[in-house]
Amino acid sequence: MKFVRSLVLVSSDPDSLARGAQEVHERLQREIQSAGLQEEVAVVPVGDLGRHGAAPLIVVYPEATIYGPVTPDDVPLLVEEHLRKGRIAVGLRASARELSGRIAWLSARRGTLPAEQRIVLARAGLIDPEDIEDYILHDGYEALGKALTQMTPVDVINAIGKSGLRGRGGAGFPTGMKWRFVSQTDSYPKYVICNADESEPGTFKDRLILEGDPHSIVEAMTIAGYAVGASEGYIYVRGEYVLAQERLDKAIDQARQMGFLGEDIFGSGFNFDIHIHTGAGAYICGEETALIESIEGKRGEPRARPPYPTTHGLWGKPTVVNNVETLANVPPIVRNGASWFRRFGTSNSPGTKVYTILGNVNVTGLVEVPMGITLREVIAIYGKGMKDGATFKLAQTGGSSGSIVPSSLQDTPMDFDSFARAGVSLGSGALLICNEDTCVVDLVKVLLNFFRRESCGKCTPCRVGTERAHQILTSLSEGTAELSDLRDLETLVDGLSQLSHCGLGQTAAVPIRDIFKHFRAEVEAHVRLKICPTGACSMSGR
Amino acid sequence: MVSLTIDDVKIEVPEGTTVLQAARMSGVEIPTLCDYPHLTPYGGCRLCVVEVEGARLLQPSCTLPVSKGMVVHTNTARVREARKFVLTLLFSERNHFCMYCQVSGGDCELQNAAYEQDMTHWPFQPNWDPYLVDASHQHLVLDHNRCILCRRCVRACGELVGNFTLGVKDRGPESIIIADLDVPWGESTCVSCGTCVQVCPTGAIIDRRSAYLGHEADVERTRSVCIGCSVGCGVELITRDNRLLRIDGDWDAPVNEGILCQIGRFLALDDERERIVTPLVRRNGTLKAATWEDALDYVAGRLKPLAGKKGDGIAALASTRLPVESLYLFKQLFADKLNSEMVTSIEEGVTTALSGKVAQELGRPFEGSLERLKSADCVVAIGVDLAENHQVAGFFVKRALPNGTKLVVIDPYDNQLHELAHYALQPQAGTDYELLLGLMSAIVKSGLSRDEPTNLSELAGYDPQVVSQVTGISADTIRAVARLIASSQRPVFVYGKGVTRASSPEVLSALIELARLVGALTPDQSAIIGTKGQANSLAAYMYGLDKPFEVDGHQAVYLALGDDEPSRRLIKRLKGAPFIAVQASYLSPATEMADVVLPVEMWAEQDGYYLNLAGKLQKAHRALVPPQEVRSNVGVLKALAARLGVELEADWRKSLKKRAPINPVVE
Amino acid sequence: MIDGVRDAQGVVSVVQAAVTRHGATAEALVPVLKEINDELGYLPAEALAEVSRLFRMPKGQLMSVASFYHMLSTRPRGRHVIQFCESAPCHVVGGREVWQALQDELNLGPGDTSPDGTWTLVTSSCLGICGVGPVIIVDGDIYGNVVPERVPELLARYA
Amino acid sequence: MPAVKSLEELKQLRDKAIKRRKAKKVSGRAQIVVGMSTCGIAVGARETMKAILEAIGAEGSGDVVVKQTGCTGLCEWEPIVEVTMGDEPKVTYGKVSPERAREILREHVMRGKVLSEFVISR
Repeated sequence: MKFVRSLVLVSSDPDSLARGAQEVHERLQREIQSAGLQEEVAVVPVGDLGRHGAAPLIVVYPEATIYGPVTPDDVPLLVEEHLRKGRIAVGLRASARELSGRIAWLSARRGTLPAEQRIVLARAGLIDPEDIEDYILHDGYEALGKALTQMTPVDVINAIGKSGLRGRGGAGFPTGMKWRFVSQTDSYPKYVICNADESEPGTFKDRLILEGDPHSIVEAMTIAGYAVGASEGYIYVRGEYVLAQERLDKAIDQARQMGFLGEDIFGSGFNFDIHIHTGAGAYICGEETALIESIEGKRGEPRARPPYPTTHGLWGKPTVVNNVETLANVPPIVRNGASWFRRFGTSNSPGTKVYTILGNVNVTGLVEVPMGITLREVIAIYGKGMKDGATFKLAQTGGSSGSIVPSSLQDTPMDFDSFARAGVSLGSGALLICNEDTCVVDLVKVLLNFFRRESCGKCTPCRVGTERAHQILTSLSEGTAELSDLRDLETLVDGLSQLSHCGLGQTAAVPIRDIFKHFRAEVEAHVRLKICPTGACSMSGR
Repeated sequence: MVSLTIDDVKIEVPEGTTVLQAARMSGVEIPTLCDYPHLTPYGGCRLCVVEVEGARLLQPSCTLPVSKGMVVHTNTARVREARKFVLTLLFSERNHFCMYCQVSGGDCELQNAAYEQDMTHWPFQPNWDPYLVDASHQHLVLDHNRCILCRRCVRACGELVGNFTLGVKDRGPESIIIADLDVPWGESTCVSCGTCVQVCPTGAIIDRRSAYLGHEADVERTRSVCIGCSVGCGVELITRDNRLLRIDGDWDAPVNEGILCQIGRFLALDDERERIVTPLVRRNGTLKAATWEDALDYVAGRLKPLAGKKGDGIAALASTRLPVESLYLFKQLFADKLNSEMVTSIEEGVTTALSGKVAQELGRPFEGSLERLKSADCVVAIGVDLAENHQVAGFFVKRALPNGTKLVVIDPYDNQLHELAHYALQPQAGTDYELLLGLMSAIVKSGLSRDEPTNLSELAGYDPQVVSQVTGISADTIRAVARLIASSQRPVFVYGKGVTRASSPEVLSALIELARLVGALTPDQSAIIGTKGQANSLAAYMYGLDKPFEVDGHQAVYLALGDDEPSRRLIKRLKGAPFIAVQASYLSPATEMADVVLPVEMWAEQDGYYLNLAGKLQKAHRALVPPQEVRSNVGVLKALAARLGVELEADWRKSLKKRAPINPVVE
Repeated sequence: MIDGVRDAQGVVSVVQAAVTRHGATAEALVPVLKEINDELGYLPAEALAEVSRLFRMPKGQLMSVASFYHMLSTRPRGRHVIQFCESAPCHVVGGREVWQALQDELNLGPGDTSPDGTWTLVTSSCLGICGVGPVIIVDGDIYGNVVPERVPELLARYA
Repeated sequence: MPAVKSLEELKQLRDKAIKRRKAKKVSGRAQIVVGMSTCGIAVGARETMKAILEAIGAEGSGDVVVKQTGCTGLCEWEPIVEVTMGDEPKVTYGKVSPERAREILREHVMRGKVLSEFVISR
């Protein structure tokens, strides 16, 4: 990847364009070209940066300096001073008065590099995943050795606890606390389960870790086993992830051969082994109790909670269930210490987060960045802007959590707490970036089709509610819906989120709720005017 | 104990209680659909949600365990809204147009729940897609259009009956109830116990016979005892206008806790025999209607001269389906008063010879109780097919299997439990004794025995190796089975009349010895259960009505058949008898041969006691009024005694303890 | 995938091979069913009956499990199975057009098998290969960045 | 391989491997790494790998090591091929079709000429 030294964002909302943003952009590109900086500096037009009084705005990373209003004639000075000499062109900066509101936080991010920080993906794409020697060459099994020979189980749990690591499966539960619960339960045997049933639409970070760095999971599970007092682990791998299964199989074999699994690991007397369990096509098995049911050879229907798996898990025994990405954080934390980990991300959500960037951006892919980065940054820096210069309309943040984040929230830092405050959910890290040609009704219809397909059918709200919601959304997209259908849809949103047994049904309502909240006019146009403003819906029944 | 507050009332309940149970304990009603008191809580329908302070979402009260200091509200606006929402969804899911449904009008829990919430309509567009109706079953109809997917039937089929015929195919909105691998219900492994129809909250599973015969609101319910076999299941007889509509299992009956088998639930209703409605007397070779006076006089006149005669007097035989009171009067009249030597029951002691022996050897009136079977971790069934007879006892075994209970079946012949058994042993016929001793010998050798064997020297000759030669069962299998039985904590032995060489008492001694060896005989309870025969076969045994029936030479035969059907063998033996009197409810080959027929009540028309296989005494209650000229069995015997000038004693209880007079009857 | 000529004995031996490899414990059930499904193309009743016997699991219970998982099929499938990802990430980058192209070629609804038994078209939830969406999988071969024009050529490889 | 029983043994193992690998690099060998993750495979990584192996076989360019790796997350650029000549820095190529792979072998590996128009990172 070309890592640019500086990134320049140019506001290109209609207001900015009316004030000459296009000219500023063109001038900027010419000046950078003539200064020979085109390999080091990237210029990206972005949507609304807020503060129309100062439009057009320019934001330069990594310093997060905000200039505005910028005229084409200001550009040569800006390029010369800031981009060539690295000095802030003080006179061109937006006045402090203009920095209130939506973009004020930008200065708080000053100094953060728009570069990736790889912890869990450090080795993916670097090592040969089928060669344990490659893994060992890159610090592999050092954390396990350290844990087993220099730390007590309590030390390990304390280290994970202090690091502030939170589950990366979506809910963000503190990992150290989960381990402590299991270690304190006086019932044996205990189990460690790696939840590798990644099925969130648009999410494939776990697959990348499993395919690119399978040993890290083997190592992390063994550490977890030592910490909580388990001697058996299961990796529940999604059935469709065939390559991941093969690579894990090889990794486990190699680890056994070298004594990282089996009996008396590192001469510590600790025994641990891992079984691979493959799923057979059921999204719901990503829910931890459904996953446990599935291992036990049953329908993957979530259990009633309480009791929780930490006390009554696999075969009714205390069980740690951790997501792949969560586990991948464990060896580096054990190796480098909790305070090292806390250097990344925010104080409440330390560490990094892996995002998959998909949809209508120039470059799709996957990045691992510190918690707290914003959607705008992700699109501009890693997505290299919207494809074909289109305008960013919304992002969908991952299947089950499924928030629809409108462009107005693109400057909210993406960490568990900030997102929660804004009423949206971070989810599993999938960022489906959609342009203005995306119809929210059409998009949510597709999402609800997913939920009804994947509902286990145990509880009424989810089984019937997803079906009814999909039915109404379909009639919306066909132009046959009535206003009363919208009321029914809102009733369904409340019922689904309040009454469903598990996260699947509860969050199936989220995208519907979000489009009512942020795109109500567009939704109502499908009923009142019987048109689809984006033209995406066929409106065949009109 | 855990204290919590439900609707502002503070209560204390035992730990592990669910919020729903706690609410009911304190008199708060919460509507439910998928929940059923006798099934494991499922938490599917969400109708029972409540508001718990501190919880973000509404919680299903059926699965939520109470916790200390919990504050629950069961009837807030939010809760009521939620209930309505759930019902709305259910009504919109399939075809729930009540006016076309046979269980509407008070019988449908879905409809009733909607009434409770003052619902008159639902806002969502209903689903018009038709679903299948499976009408392939002999007794039941499965109408998927009315199904709310609560899975009560599936859970009942598995948890209560252990049959696991019903399941759920596919998932989400496509979920549908199936039998086996989705075959027509009538072609499945269904055993027609009907527990599913009893738990179905809607009209999805209906009973062919009573469907469309009116509303449940105007029926009468009578608690009684099933007299299909010696298990003695509690039933509820549902009648309207003196007509028996349906039989339900009695959930409060301690023996069966609500479950029944096909015989008790369905076949009891399907009696197509012709009812006798007036006394009949043979005149000029044909049976003619007569008055009770004439009929009884005729019988008394023929019997009186035969009193006291042995071998050429009266041969009397009673059905073991008669109530205890009738059996007692019968025994007194013929054995004690008329002094006949040939007074017995229709089972002729075949089914009870063993249990009498066991009880005697154990020094107790009866053997082990069925309760013991419910909590067994290893069941050894010898010479009994619990899938065929005494089915409810079989259900207790089958439903325990998924929880790890081990099953050993010893039967030389075909036995439906063979395929469920962990070990299905088919010894050569007549080698049970050797096999039991082989097992004991293996247990002693493995050092797993919990008691000293009394027959140690004898065991020496029964090394598994030797026994395998005789029985045809490999020595390894014998050792494995021995280990299995000896290492279980709560083994139970069930045996039936199929125990070969039943006439030789040493088989039973061996069984008792084996049970003792593995700790199944404790001072307070034995874990040996004989299945016996019909409803009152143990009572018949207690009254000594258990000898082989010989007609030859006797001048008169008196049959108290009740509603029993005479066997072909019995009919054969009646041939040539000079005089036959039959006390029966239905016409049969026996009444055709009779000189006098005295019509009596059938089972549903009579009051009376039954002594089940474990010695539990239970009362059956009259649910139907008999036809005018039909009398009770007791009444007939009393009237006959009066005409014979004989005084009969009414206290049957005292004598019921006679045969093994050590402990009192369990009541 | 399915040869269509396996006799009952052949089916039973496939089941037994799978059980030999994974065992007949509860946790082996789903993996065993998956392997049988891969081998036979679906789970015929004879195979399930044999699984029921070997696992000592009642048929109703077994069917409840087998029909729950979408990678298992209790209905016969065509010689080639096309999985089309219908989740949002593929949808917004042109999945709908690819679906139309598949319809133009095959004219099959989701879950349908062509009358000649060549194709079965199934829709699938996200397959986790979104970075190169739209995605289709034919007989386990994964194709990313599919554009409608490429569909006839892709199918021709199997016909 | 004997079981590793202490951190010390693990370090020794690593040091040995590092030495061995250094020796390989100094010998001037070329290392080609192909990203073989599911997404890479979905857009032709197997074909690319096959083309590379065949070309090496055909042209007898003996001293080339071909390895595989997982995915770095650059889905847009798959299939990805990395070329390292001796101890020179690694060059990463994106969207490497079989034809492009053959060209990379011919120009970069055999003649040392980097095909900069396909390079996504170096």
